[in-house]
Formats: sequence, C-alpha cells, structure tokens
Amino acid sequence: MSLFRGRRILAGTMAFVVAAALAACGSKTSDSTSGTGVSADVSGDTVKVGLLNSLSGTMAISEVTVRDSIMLAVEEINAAGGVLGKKIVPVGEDGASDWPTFAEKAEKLISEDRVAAVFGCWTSASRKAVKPVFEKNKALLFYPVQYEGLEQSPYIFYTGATTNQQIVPGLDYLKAQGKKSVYLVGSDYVFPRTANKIIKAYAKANGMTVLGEDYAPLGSTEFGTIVNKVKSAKADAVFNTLNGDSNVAFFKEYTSAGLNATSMPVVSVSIAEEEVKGIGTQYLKDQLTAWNYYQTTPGGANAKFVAAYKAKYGADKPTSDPMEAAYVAVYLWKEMVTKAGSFDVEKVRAAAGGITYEAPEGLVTVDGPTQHIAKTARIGKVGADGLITEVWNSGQPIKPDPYLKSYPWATGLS
Amino acid sequence: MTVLFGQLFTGVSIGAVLLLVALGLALTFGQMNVINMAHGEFIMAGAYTTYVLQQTITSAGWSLLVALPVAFAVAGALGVLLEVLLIRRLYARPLDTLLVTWGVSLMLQQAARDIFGSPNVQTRAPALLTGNVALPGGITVANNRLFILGLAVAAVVALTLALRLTPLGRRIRAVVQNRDLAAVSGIATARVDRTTFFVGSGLAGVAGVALTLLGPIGPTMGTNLIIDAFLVVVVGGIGQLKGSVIVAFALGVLQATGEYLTTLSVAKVIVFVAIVAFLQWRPQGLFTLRTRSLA
Amino acid sequence: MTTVTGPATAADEPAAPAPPPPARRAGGRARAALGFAAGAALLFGAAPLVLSDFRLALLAKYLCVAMVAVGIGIAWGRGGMLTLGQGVFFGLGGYAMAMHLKLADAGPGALPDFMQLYGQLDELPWWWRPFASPWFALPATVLLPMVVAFGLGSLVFRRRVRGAYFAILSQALAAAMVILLVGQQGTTGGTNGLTDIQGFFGYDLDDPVNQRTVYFLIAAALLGLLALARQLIHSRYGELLVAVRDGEERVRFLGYDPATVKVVAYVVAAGMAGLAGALFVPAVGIISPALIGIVPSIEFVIGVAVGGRATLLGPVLGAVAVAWARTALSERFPGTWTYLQGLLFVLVVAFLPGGLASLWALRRTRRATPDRPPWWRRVPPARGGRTRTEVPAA
Amino acid sequence: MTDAQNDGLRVRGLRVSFDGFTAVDGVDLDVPAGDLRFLIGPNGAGKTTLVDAVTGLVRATGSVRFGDRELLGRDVHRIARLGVGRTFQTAAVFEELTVAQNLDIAAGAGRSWWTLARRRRRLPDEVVAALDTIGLADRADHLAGTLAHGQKQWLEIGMLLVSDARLLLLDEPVAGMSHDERDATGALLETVSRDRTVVVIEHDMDFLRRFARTVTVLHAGRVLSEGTVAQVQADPRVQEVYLGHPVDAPTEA
Repeated sequence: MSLFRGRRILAGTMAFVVAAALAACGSKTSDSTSGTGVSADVSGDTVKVGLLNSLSGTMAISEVTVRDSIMLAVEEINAAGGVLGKKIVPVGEDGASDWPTFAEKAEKLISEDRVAAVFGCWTSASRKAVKPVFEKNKALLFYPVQYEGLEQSPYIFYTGATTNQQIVPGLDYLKAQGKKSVYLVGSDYVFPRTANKIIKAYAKANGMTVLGEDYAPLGSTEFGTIVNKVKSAKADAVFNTLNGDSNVAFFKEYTSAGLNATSMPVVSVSIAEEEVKGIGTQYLKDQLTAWNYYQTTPGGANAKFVAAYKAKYGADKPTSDPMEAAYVAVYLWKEMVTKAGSFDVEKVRAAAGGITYEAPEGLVTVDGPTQHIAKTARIGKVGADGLITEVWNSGQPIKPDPYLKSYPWATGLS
Repeated sequence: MTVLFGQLFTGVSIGAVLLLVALGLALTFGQMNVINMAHGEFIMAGAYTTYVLQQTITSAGWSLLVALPVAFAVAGALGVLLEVLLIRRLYARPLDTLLVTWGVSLMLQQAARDIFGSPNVQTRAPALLTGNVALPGGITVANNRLFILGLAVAAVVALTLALRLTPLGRRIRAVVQNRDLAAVSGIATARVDRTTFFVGSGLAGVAGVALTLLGPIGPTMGTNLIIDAFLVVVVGGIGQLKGSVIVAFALGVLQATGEYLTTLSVAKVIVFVAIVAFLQWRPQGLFTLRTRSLA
Repeated sequence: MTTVTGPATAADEPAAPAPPPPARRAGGRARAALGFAAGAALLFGAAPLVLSDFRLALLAKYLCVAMVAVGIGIAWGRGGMLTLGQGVFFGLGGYAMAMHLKLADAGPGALPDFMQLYGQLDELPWWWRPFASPWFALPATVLLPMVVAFGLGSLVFRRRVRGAYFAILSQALAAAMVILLVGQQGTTGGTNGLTDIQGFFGYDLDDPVNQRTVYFLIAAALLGLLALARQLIHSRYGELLVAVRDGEERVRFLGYDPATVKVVAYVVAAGMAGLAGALFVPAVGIISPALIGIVPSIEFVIGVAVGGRATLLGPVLGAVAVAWARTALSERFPGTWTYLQGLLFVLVVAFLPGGLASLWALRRTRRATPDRPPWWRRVPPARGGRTRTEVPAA
Repeated sequence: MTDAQNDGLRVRGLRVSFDGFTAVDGVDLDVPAGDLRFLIGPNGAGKTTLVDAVTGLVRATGSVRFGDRELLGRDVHRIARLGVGRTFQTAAVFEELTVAQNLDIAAGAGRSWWTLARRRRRLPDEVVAALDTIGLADRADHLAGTLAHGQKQWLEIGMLLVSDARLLLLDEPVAGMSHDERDATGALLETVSRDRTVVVIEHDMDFLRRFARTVTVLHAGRVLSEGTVAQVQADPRVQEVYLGHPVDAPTEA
C-alpha cells in the first residue's frame, strides 16, 4: 500500500524514501474519486456561481469594478427569472492580488461551494495560477479581461480580447494613419512582453520600425529615463502597454517633457475610463486607446447597461471594457446553459459554439474551438470630459485567434 | 550630449524626490532611531490633502501652494498621534517600531481606500508646472522637476537652519547626542521627541504634495518609495542631514545612468548591489556622528 | 540589599560541589518527547480525519509558512536579526523545486511550456540544466538559500551592519530579487512564476491521494525542523546566540566573533525557508514572485511576532493561526481583514512583544521563580537589535 | 596557566583621536604582571578611551604589548582570546541567560562547533569554581537579569575569570555599590590579582586607598603621575588637578 498513487516514473527518489518512511504513520489511501470533476450543486431551486476577484491588495483597484458589473448581471438575470428556472446565488471570494490565493479560492469555490461556474481573475498570473485548478476539477472559468493570447484551456471561456482583437487592430490603425515608427513602453510582465513581440513581428512585415523598447518594473512611478529615451527617439507614435499606477507617472512625465497627442500620439491598451479618471485629462487629452468597448459606444444594449450600472453604483462611476466583458460573460453563460438545458460543464461547453449575444459592445459570438469570443475592435480618443470616444472600428466582429495562426507574419511567435 | 544632460537632470530629479521623501526619515530614523514604515502613508496623506483642497480651491496653482503648509500640518498631526499612541512606548526597541508602524501603514492604506476609494484620484497641476524650459542645445527641463528640486533644496536649507539656529533645533540636537544629559539639563525630552516627529512627518506631507505632480495619487502610493528612502538614510549615515543629501543625489544619478545603459529593472538591482558594497566600505554610512556610546 | 552574600574572599575555594542541575532539565526531555508525539498525533491523525481534502491542502500551505516561521524564530527571536527578506530564501527553495518539476513534466530534452510561449528559446538556458537531475535539484532547494544567506550574512554581519540597517537591507534584498525574477520572463516565468506543475517525481499531483501524501511530507518536515530548532536552542550555541542578541559587543570582548554566530543562525533560517518553499510547490502547484517580495516577507514575520518570537512553538502556532485567520476572515470581510492584520501587528508588537507565548510563559515562570519581578516591571524578554552595550565600531 | 612573568602590559606612545579631538595623547604605561593597578583622573582624562584602545574597540597609534604580543591592529575578539578581558561602566551581563549560562559562554571562546552544537551536560569545572569565587553559587540557575547591581558586577568579573583572561581591565567596578558590596569586591580583586594582572578605573578614592597596589593618574590624555597611593597623593601636580584637594576628589561619573 503506497501513499502515492499513479504512474511511477522515478522510483527510488528521495520523495519515495520519505513516503515509505511515512507509511508507518498510517493513513487512508484511496477513498476519494481520483481527478474527476466535482459536479455543481443544483439540487435546490438555486444555482451557485463563484465570483473570484481581488478585493484587497494592489489589484483591487481594477477588480472591484469587475465584481460590481458581474453582480449587476446576476441581479438582472435573477430579476428576469433566473437560469433554467433557478435563481443564481453568487459566492464571492477575495483573491487578494495574490496568485496562490486565487488558486486556493478557486479550489474552495469548486469543491466546497460546488458552484456551476466561476467569473473572475484579472492578471494573467492569476489566470495561470487557477488554470490547473479548473482543468483538474473540470470546472468552468469565465475570464473577462483582454490578455496576451497564446492560451486555450478547455475549461476557460475568454470574454476579453485576445491579441488579434486589440493589439493588431491598434497597429492597423497606426499604419493607416501613416505612422512609420513606434516606440514600445510597457510594464515588466507577461502581457507587455508578449504584446511587444507581436508588435515587432507586425512592424517587420509592415514596413514599420520599432525605435526602442523599454520596460518598467510593475508599480514603478519613475519615468524620467524612459521619457527621455522616447523623446530623443522621435518616433511617430508610442505603443503603451504599461499597467496601473505606472500610467499615471508616465503620462505626467510625458506631458512635462512637452510631448502630446499631436507631436507623438500614444496608443494605450490598458487605460480605460476608470484609469483616465486617475490620471487626469490634463495629461491624456486626445491620446489613443485600443479596446472593444467604451462607455460611449452607441447602441441600445449599451445605453441600458450604462444606465443600470450608474443607477446601481452611482452616476460618477464610469463603465469600461473589462467591466463590460465581465457583464457579458454572465449573460453568455446563461445562454450556454439555456441552450444546453443543463448546468453540466461538458454539456455547457458543447453548447457554447456559435452562441451570439447582443452585448453593449455590439454583437458577440462564441467561437467554439477556442472558447474566445468574436468582438469588434475599437480605437478611441480621450476627450476633455474624461470619456473615450471611438475614432475607428474594425467594422465587424473579429474572429478570435489566440495563437495568431491566420497571420503569416506571426509564424514562430507561438 | 542632449541625452547625457537629460539623463543627468533625470538623475538629479530622481535624487530630489528621494531626498524629499528621505528628509523626514532622516529626522525620525536618523535622529530618533524610529523606523517609521508609515512614513509612506504620511506622504499619501499629503497627496490626498492636495486632492481635497482642490475640491474647494479651484485654482490649481493656489491650491498647490496652500496644500504645502496644510499637508505639512496634516501629516505632522498624524505623526504626533502615532508618536503619542505608540512610538513613545517603543524608543528602546527600534526594530519593533518597524513592525508596529508597518501595521499602522496597513490600516492607513485601508482607511484611504474606504474614504477615497481604491482607484487613483486626479489632481490638476498649474499650467506653469506642466510645461518645460528649453535650454540652448535642444535641452528641455521639465518645470515640475525644477519645482521639486527647488522644494527639496528649500526643505534641506530650512531644516538645516532650523536645527542650527532655533532653540528647538538646539534641543533636538542635544537630545540626539545625549538624551540623558539633555533630560537633566532641563530639556523636556518627551516634548522634543514629539516635535521632531511632527516635523519629520510633516516633511512627508510636503513630499506628498510634490508627488502629485509626478505620479499616481492612491492608497498605495507611499509604499513604493519608502524602501529606497530608508536606504538613502542608511547609506547617508545616521544623525546628520548632509549624508542623506549627498546619497540621495548620488543614488538618483546612479539609478538614471543604470536605467539608460541597461534597463529599469537591472538598474534597481545595480543600485542594491552598490549599496551593499558601499556598506562594506562604510558600514555606518557616509557620515557618522561619533559618540562614545551611540545608542 | 542588606544581606550581602559577597564573593568568597580568602583562599577557601576548593572546587565546590557542582550546583544541582536545574529542576526542569530532568522533565524537559520527556515533556518534549510527549509534545512531539502529541503534535504528530494531531498532524498525522486528527487533521486528515477531520478535514476535507481542500482544508487539508490549506493546512499544508499553512505548515509551509510555519516552517519559515521556525527559522525566523531562530534568527530574529533568538538571534535578534529581524530578517524581512525571508521570502527570498523561500523563493529560492521554491524555484529550485519548481524548476525540477517543470523539467520533469516537460520530459527529457523538452522545454517547459512557458519558455516556448514567452521565451522563444530553442534550448534550455545553462543555469536550468542542472535542475533536471533530482540529485542536484533536491539538495539545492535547501543549499542554495543557505549559500546565498552565507554570502550576504558574511558580508553584512562581518562589517557590523545590524539592527535596523540589517532589517532594511534584507527588505531591499527581497525587492531586488523580485525585480530580477520578473525581468527575466523568458527563463523565470516573470510575474506568472512557474505554474501548472503536474507531477511530483512521477506522481500525479491532481490525485487527492498524492496531495494528501504531500501534506504528510510537509507535516513530517515541520516536525523535523522543530526537533532541529529545539536542539539548536538548547545547545550551547543557542545560549551563545541569545548572548549575541543581547550584547553583541560583550560577546566580542569574551573572544567570540559574533558575526560567525549570527551567520550560522541566518543560514539555518534560510535553509528552513528554502525547504518550506520547496515543499510549498507540490502542495500549491505554483511559485511566483508574488510569494517572495516585501509584503509576503513581512507577513512571514507577523505570525512569528504574534505567536512569540523567542519561543520554539510560538512562531509555528502564530504562523498557522494568522494564516488561518486570513483565510477565514478574508472570505467574508476582505477590507476588515486588512484593518485587523494591521491592528494585530500593532497590538502584539507594541503591547505584547513576547507574543501569545509570553502569556503562557508568564504562568510557568511565575510558578517556577516566585522572586522574579512581576511582568509589568520587566524588560520585555525579546529585544530587537539594540544591545545593552552598543559601542560604535572604530 | 601561562607564566605570569610574561603577562605584563606595556603601552608606548598611545594616541587616540576622534575627529580632531585627541582623547589619549601619547601615553606610556607599564603594568607588571600580578599588579593591581588603579587608573584615576578627572572626567575626560582618557581613562576609558585608554582601555578601549587596549581592547581594540577604538583605533589607536603607538604600541600596546601584552606579554610578547602586539595588540594594536587586532580585532576585538582576537585580543580577547589573547587573554585580555574587560568590563564596562554599566554592567553588561546577558540578562536573559542564567548566571551559569553567562559563565559557561565566557568560558567557551575556544570551543569547537561540535561542542557548541550540543547541550551542556554539566558545568565545566572552572565555571563551578568561579561561581564559588564570586559568591553566586546559589544563584547559578537564576536569570542574570534578576541579580542585584553588585552581583552583576561580580558576575562580570567571574566571566573574565573563566574566560582565562590574564589581564583584567575593569571600568568602575564598584560604582553604585553599597559599602558592604565594595568591601567584598575589593577582597575579590585582591584574590584575583594573585595570579592575574588587574587594571581598575575608579573614582572612589576610599576604595582606592584600601585596595590599590599602584596608581596611575591620567590628565588630559597624558600620564600625570604614577606610583604607590602615598606617592601619588603627595604629588603636587595631582593635587593641583584635583583642585587642591589631594585625594577626596569631587568626581562623579
């Protein structure tokens, strides 16, 4: 009776020796099911879903707004009769901006609370941390934030943009504007580094030059050197993948150095309406952003969403792309469950492909094979009122391509 | 050449920020041996003071000017509160002040979140401070950086003069050099401690006002700066201001040079290695106050 | 002081009979054995019976934190070195283990998944290669942190950098380490760290039975470390370490080099943190820079302070209690937890510097030595860096 | 024990300055083996600094030889291992350790790591003897922090005894002691100086008259006078320094 179970590749390692020694202490061995999923508890007239966001720590700033919009969607759905006749009971957990805590809480939501699906995570690091938990338990995660692509898990639905729905359109826009050279500025973590690799490959294939590439440690607020370099490089535009607080310091430095949207426009992919408020339009006026949704996006679905959000959380609270993607995620899940006629994870996955939904950002379609969604890319400009208005869009939803397989210049990136 | 000068100026201005943040620590840590981890939150308090004032004083320029003394008072008052409630009991245990004030800093951050919300807030900078000065040779120098440099220099001069010339300053120095002797000479050491802490914390508030021109204003804005500032005081040497001044600018220039030649991340590591190496050479810092039994 | 029992004055000093050995010595060993047995029964018997797989996995995580705490208890509680960079050693151990497991998951000759994605490397970087062998990686989890601690400690302590200086420096070390790891994304996984670790020496970590066995490994390691720490504390070295804590210069004048004494404690603490990090990886399946920076490093210290820094069991119980409270409270009141964490730190350190253990010790010492002054008149038992006779280095 | 004949202290041209202030200004001093020498002088005369220099705490120029070894330039702990021990003005015992543990540590500077890593099975003989000598045998298992002030001073002296110091430099060992305690300390010093060399910094003139064998008077960093108690008392320069009051000098630390 061994304490370890499973395939043995390396017998006689230290671990085995210790395990053998431990066998004397006595323990139960096989009494639980091995590796199979924990099925959701749908016995009553309610169904639980998990909400996994950082409510404390450095990421709370962004993730709290996502939690708010998920709650909004849940309440709306409940008010309209619930899902398959069952009311949704949200179970909230705090990821505390700490990746192992995310994994721990994901495990709790799945195995203790037995939720039917989990909505949440923001950083790639937190998603990477929980991914094995969802795969092991065969449970569903809806991830609502734009990210660096290069991932496709059978148990995750990605409702934010992948790179070909945000970065690539951003570059297309710059190219169309006649920008020949870019400078890349980003925070030092996975998303900017991956994004910049894509940008460099794109530039090479499209006759653009990358004049420089600089990374600031996460949370860094000292941009004197980077702005100096950017300024002396005299690029046509800057592609900005900085995150959080760094954006504030970067744009203040940028403005003080005499640079602005006319002399050297900046395209940012992590600045939404909420961030604009924290930086100030004084520093951001007319700068560009690349997203799939703005508070100003036209359409009845968005007008309804914005009104409902402001009614619930306050008129001064803006809505933004990740919030919208989270809101949409809950509705998409409802559509999938309804189509499947069951909360069973495998049935829901099978039903997912092709589901469409008239979202605030416009029509979205779930892409079955990648479990991403087709979205319309939108380039926006920061206005004096702190809102972002669209200056360009891709015309139609872009099919998600997390590994950029349909782009010839991107071969070798993944 | 332009870049070289630009980088030099960047280094000096990094140094000025470091100095502004470290100056208060040079008093509370350097003179009183209290490791106040909540110093960063006093900076935050100063920045939020600017934000609150801007809600009532609409002129960005005036609100900034008014914010300087008000933030000094607000942060100073927080400092006195901390001293009276906690630090006073811990003078014999400097390491424990570190842990206690870290706990305080956690609570202050959460309080800021509850009052002002988690997201950053914005303040407006006066138009004068968002521009820059063009020097011959295509060199530009940002006005806000110049302002902060000036503020740092002014703060150092004012503090130095205050310590040298005013009766209070003499009392502070007396207590630093020999607490017992100062006490028997009729100096109310407890009150001097409180005043020192007020001034040291108040300086953090001033730094907070200045930082609204450069970076984010949010609950965690102080935490990024605090370690660097402590390193400045450690390397500068306890008990004297000039060490901190020199080291702040030296580290600023080293950081800027490192950033230019390598990357920001590597520059941080270079600075750390340089500090460890420097402490091999002068373990007590650049300048030390020599007394027989330095506590 | 009226009845002075002065020193023996004249030549009447033939070797007096040795004073009776301390009374507690006799029962000490037996009680310790009993304590260990009780601990083992609790960890190996009661916990797995009572707790669900999920809660047991959580306990495994807490016990890893407790291992770090045992080391901090030695370095800080006994040695007076407030190390705010223990996350660095935890991380070194964790990364060493995770690197091996990632390579094992990938299979011989293949690259770990993240390197293909983010690094676009064609071959393994040279410094990854040795970790393919368990015979290198396993010892490295403990030895690597020890070597780093030895290097830094030798530099720093020999130059008499101590007290607050050391604390701040150790904190800066944690910050520098994080920046370094994050910056080398292609080879370290950057902020993501090393995730999605599937196997542990050929055993599937998704299998609850194997997870449980990992828990047993961790519990056994913790008990082992406690035994080691007990031996260390009660050895002559342990007494010397306390002497160095309370009077570094005095020890120097007795002919010891305090730097060496401190380096040893620092290295031992680093090794313990390394082992904890190594076992954390199979238990949680991830190691990332978020676990080794300034904040987690200082959080390691909280538990130790709460439990009682200078005692053997205090840090362990404190660490588990704080980690548990964090999970329990942050599930319901995330904001409140931050306040409470801060308040806990403030109250314990400022008003109960001996930690919760001092309440217990108070009861015992009052019985043992009735003539000790009451606790409120006593100097707190565990002091930080300031030594009684601190003299400036020339 | 080494031959006591070689264990004299010989100081030549010792000079210590701090930032321009010269605390010890060219001191020559000979303390023969087995002497019980008292070092007196007004505040700021350089007494403690002299001891600091001899024990390696402050940097100094000149020469300090103990036996046939030069001490200047060596680390504090190396000097200590050569058999030079000192006490401080404020008692510096390890308060969180018991009396016996204090002595055991003092006795063990040369111990191997193997010995250090194990528990103390029984007290070493020299510790037992020292406990008896300093009169603290019945307090061996008490924490040193609970001792009375005088007892701490004795414990310190005991620690020097077990550390096998052959030159003891004591900085105001009887300050703050009661009359009885002073007598006991004096007697202890006499016992100790039988086979060791003892240098005592002291302000207490009564104590000095009773126990000093020889006296050196320091003033402004220099040796002002040297000799027996009677010789020094008769020295007009000493009388002048002490404001015309030859012996009962109004000095307090």
